[in-house]
Amino acid sequence: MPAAYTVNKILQNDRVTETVYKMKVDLGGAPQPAPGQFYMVRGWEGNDPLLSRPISVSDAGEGTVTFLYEVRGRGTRLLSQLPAGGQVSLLGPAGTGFPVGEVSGRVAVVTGGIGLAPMIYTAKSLQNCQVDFFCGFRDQSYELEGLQGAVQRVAVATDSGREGQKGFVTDLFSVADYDWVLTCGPQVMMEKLGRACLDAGIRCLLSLERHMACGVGACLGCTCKTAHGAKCVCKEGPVFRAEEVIL
Amino acid sequence: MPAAYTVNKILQNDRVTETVYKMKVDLGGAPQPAPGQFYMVRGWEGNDPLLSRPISVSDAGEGTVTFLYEVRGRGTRLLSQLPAGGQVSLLGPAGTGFPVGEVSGRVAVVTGGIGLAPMIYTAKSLQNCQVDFFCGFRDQSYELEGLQGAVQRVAVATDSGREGQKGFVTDLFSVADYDWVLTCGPQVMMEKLGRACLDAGIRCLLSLERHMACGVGACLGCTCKTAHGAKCVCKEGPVFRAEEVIL
Amino acid sequence: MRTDLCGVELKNPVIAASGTFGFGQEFAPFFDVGRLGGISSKGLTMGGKYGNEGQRICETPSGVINSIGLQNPGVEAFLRDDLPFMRRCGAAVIANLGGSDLQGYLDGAALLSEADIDILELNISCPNVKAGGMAFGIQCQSAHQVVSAVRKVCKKPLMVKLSPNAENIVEMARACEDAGADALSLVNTFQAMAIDVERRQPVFANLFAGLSGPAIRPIALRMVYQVCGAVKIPVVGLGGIASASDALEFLLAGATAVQVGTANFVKPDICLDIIDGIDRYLERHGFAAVSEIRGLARTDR
Amino acid sequence: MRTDLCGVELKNPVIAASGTFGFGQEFAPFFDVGRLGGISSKGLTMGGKYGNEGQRICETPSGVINSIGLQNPGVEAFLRDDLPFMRRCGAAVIANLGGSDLQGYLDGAALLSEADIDILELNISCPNVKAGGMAFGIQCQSAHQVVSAVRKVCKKPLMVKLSPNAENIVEMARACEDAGADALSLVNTFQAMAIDVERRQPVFANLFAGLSGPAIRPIALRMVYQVCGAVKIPVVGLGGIASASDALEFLLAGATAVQVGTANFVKPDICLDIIDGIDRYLERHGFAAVSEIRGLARTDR
Ligand SMILES: Cc1cc2nc3c(=O)[nH]c(=O)nc-3n(C[C@H](O)[C@H](O)[C@H](O)COP(=O)(O)OP(=O)(O)OC[C@H]3O[C@@H](n4cnc5c(N)ncnc54)[C@H](O)[C@@H]3O)c2cc1C
Ligand SMILES: Cc1cc2nc3c(=O)[nH]c(=O)nc-3n(C[C@H](O)[C@H](O)[C@H](O)COP(=O)(O)OP(=O)(O)OC[C@H]3O[C@@H](n4cnc5c(N)ncnc54)[C@H](O)[C@@H]3O)c2cc1C
Ligand SMILES: Cc1cc2nc3c(=O)[nH]c(=O)nc-3n(C[C@H](O)[C@H](O)[C@H](O)COP(=O)(O)O)c2cc1C
Ligand SMILES: Cc1cc2nc3c(=O)[nH]c(=O)nc-3n(C[C@H](O)[C@H](O)[C@H](O)COP(=O)(O)O)c2cc1C
Ligand code: FES
Ligand code: FES
Repeated sequence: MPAAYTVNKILQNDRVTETVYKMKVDLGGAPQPAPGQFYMVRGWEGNDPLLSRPISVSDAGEGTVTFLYEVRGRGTRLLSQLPAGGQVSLLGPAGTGFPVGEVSGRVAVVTGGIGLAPMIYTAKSLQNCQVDFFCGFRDQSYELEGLQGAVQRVAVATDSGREGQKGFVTDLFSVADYDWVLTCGPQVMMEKLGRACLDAGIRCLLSLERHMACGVGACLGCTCKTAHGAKCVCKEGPVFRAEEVIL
Repeated sequence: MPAAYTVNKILQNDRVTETVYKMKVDLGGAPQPAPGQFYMVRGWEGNDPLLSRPISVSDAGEGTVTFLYEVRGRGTRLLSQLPAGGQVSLLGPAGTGFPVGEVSGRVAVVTGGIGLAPMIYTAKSLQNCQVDFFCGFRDQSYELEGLQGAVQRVAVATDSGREGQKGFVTDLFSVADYDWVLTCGPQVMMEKLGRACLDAGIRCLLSLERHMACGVGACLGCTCKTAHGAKCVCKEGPVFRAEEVIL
Repeated sequence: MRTDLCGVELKNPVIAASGTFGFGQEFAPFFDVGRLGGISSKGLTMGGKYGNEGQRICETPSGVINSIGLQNPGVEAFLRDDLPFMRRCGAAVIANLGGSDLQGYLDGAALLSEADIDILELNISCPNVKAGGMAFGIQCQSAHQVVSAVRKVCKKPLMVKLSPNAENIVEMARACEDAGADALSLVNTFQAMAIDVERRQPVFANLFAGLSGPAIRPIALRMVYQVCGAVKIPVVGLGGIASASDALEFLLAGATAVQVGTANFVKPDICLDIIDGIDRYLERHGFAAVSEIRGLARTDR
Repeated sequence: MRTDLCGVELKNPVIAASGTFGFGQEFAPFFDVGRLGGISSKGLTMGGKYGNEGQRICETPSGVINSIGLQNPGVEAFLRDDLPFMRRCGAAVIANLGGSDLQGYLDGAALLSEADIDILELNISCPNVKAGGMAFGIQCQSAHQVVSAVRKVCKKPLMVKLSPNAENIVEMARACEDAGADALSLVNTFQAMAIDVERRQPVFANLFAGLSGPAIRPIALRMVYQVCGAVKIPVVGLGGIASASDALEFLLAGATAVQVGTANFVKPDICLDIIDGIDRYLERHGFAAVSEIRGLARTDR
């Protein structure tokens, strides 16, 4: 489905935790996104902030898309201040997303922090798989309710130990128990996991983050190194196979 | 009263006409403004727009100030979008304002367009005067209700002739009938009026507009030529005597 | 809105700037890119380039710093894979040629000038490639040298893209005109930097990188004004244009056409807004052609 | 936070920049200006100046173009009317001296250096005064000449303020160091322009004027980084600083102190936010003094 640039109505924009918000947007007639895709989101006028912000699809329904996002800086703070009924510009859906049709068997979905966002929609979209969902948070989990029924097991790790197991999300499981590992989170976590999968011969898909300007493959600002040369994370990603990207 | 920089709560921000809005702000403990003073107003984060916008006091009450403003560009549009309950930064009260104590006798207050704003508060503040209020608009008058009781007569001129007399506000009266003329409006209108008063020996006070950066007399960006050299409109004005400014 | 640019007829004076519009196709989902006056290709080099390591984009107040480093598939791959769409779409085709040594420029220009392109835009001003690129764009003498040499092998209209980092932009423009340029475009990006204060190191692996976007517009406009007063060949103005009013400033300063770069990232079809806005302006003020407003704000008319 | 700037002790490394802070008193209603590291006065000239005609301020994306034209009451009036408050308030007193000819600079420097000021900031870079000011700041030779001459009559620490419009900022810095400057401050405003498209004429009567504010920060930072690597005397960095993080970029690039200009218009007590923010940063990262972070982001350390 080709990307579009549209101005859309915000249906809801609620606080989920201290720093995380959830925004549901009416897509109107705009194309429906696939799991792992994202949008370049803009909710302000003028030149400062200048660039739109890449935000993943954390859920999608009948003509709606939901974003789960963490307030990190100016852009996400401005997004968090938008009222329901207000407007937001979306460029997308962008990127290739997860090849969900290809994934089967025992699947570990592994997330760190707000890397959770794209994986909720992705986990829910997997068919004919036994999905275990492992998620790491700083202090507390959020937005896991929607996974009930869609996945077999949800396990939580937190840095503080306040909830679930204290420590790294990667300590919750062994990659050897799975046919596929799908992950999104901090670069270091993904590198560690990617290498473990490569070593163990487990198929692994990672969703990468890069600073982006255009979101359409034109500026070459978001490239990552791959076995086949530089690739645009915005267009040829954000999802890559572990064996393809040079970690 | 010394100026202050404060973040204030917006009590109301309503549309008055197609392009004109009225914002009432809680001053908290901030100093009370005098007629003809203004504030540097800011209602957005970030660097674009960079500068605050000078807006006159169109009314002031118990710890509140009211702005009547026309949406001209980005800054005033952003102001118009602020919700009641939201916040606005104010630097002021700035400028010297009208020397209302000095004015007496028969007074013509003459406004053009949004130059109306400071003159409402000013007219209401005049003591021991017979005030005739002459105001020009493009198409229709607004916010004149508050003048009832405070002035003797209100006469309207419009460009379109839809309301009041068609034509220039300066055609509504003869300066010779007055002891004082107080005016705010387009530069050409004020020049014409100022000259007529000088010629006729009528005392005349004009409220000038300049592009402003600091609002406190520091940048020297807002100067006007006077008989005593360059003066800052933001600090030594915006109100000047016709004989003082070089029109 | 038709605009003659050194013998090439553009539908209108709005060109998508090099490096911000890919090869046109990337924006085809958003609008009919054939409606543009022209498209300037991503900067090309003979053998192609991987580009720079590390973070490549950093946002600044009303601007963007980029350190792409001329990533491109090479002139030959361009001719094979990308030119066909650009040619077909209906906008004038401008091939932007970068490089780091004289021979690279000459080989690239020779090859491109055999192809079905409308204008060759010679980028002597990329601040993101070490030992070259911008080096040619700083001092007049080296610019004159490379432009003269390319002129000899180039059979297409030759537009030279100037760097705002030139020591003297007016002398630079004159040197390029003298060396045989048919047109000039300016400005490329300003050499700039950002520091990550938490990690206490420069954001870019290359240390310096190029600033573009609305932030630079007032400086770019000044340079375009100066250059338009100093040369006889047409000037294409760019730097921070994000609205019709911005574009009109450059045309009124004397530019024959404009390019739009960073603003394409803000709204993918912003060029259409700009084209329509210029059109409405001309109509509202009773001008029959873009050429009628060229230079109208100049005080030396 | 104490900072030594060519022998003068500042309370902290944050100085209010010339022309944006009046003579300090204008900001006294908003905060105790004595908390600043220093205050640089409005640019002074011997006889005083009316300044430029017409519109003087024009907002641009994240920036401001100004065409004040050095309006000032003259050195003598400054000494009589304004210096007493500046001296009393507690911040270091920097007298900024502008001018349009060599004699003016010499007379002004002689007079100021007899007065109770801490540093003389020699502005050879104002783009808003015809035939002078910036002319000295473009080419190294004329800069060397004026700085050498002023050096001879100036008994106070001499800080030379550089123009970003210099043909070569590094050579310019070296020339001024060589001519006897005790410190350098950079940048002044970038030569820029704006056109009123409705009236089809330049916004400023003077045609060109000076761009400042956050828009220019990435370019200013690059220049400060370059200059810090090229001279031994201390460098005061400025250009678009509007937050502690912005200021830290300049300190990490090698600046000894910073100045804050246009941002004072955005929030009158913004310098306090910046001072406090630097303080918290030092504490959070375990540094005992500002001097410990100086240049930490340099790759040539
Ligand atoms: C493909 C993709 C999908 C993403 N999905 C989500 C999501 O679903 N939920 C969510 O909370 N966040 C997501 N992010 C991260 C999100 O884009 C950044 O947190 C956000 O751009 C920060 O902007 P800011 O203005 O709040 O922060 P600032 O720090 O003010 O941003 C400054 C600049 O840096 C860029 N930037 C900052 N952090 C990042 C980052 N980690 N990755 C890329 N650019 C960055 C911004 O876009 C901006 O240009 C995603 C990033 C990518 C690349
Ligand atoms: C002392 C004073 C009192 C004022 N009081 C009022 C008032 O009560 N109500 C009201 O509606 N307007 C008032 N104005 C005019 C108001 O400040 C401008 O309309 C407003 O700044 C326009 O900003 P903008 O962003 O909407 O327009 P833009 O055109 O986007 O503004 C761009 C820049 O130009 C400046 N600017 C634009 N027009 C003017 C102008 N006429 N005067 C000064 N600067 C200008 C802006 O401040 C800004 O820096 C007053 C102006 C002054 C100087
Ligand atoms: C991401 C990016 C990549 C660029 N790549 C090139 C390039 O390859 N060749 C070139 O001549 N200019 C390149 N430029 C410069 C632009 O074409 C343009 O000159 C500059 O960005 C100023 O215009 P703007 O402010 O409208 O973007 C690039 C700019 C950006 C932002
Ligand atoms: C309104 C205004 C007036 C200025 N006047 C002077 C001056 O008189 N002397 C001087 O050296 N610099 C002057 N400057 C330049 C500033 O001191 C500073 O170098 C420049 O604005 C860049 O810093 P900023 O981006 O923090 O403002 C002026 C700047 C502005 C905006
Ligand atoms: S963000 Fe521009 S190519 Fe990916
Ligand atoms: S606005 Fe700065 S002196 Fe008046």
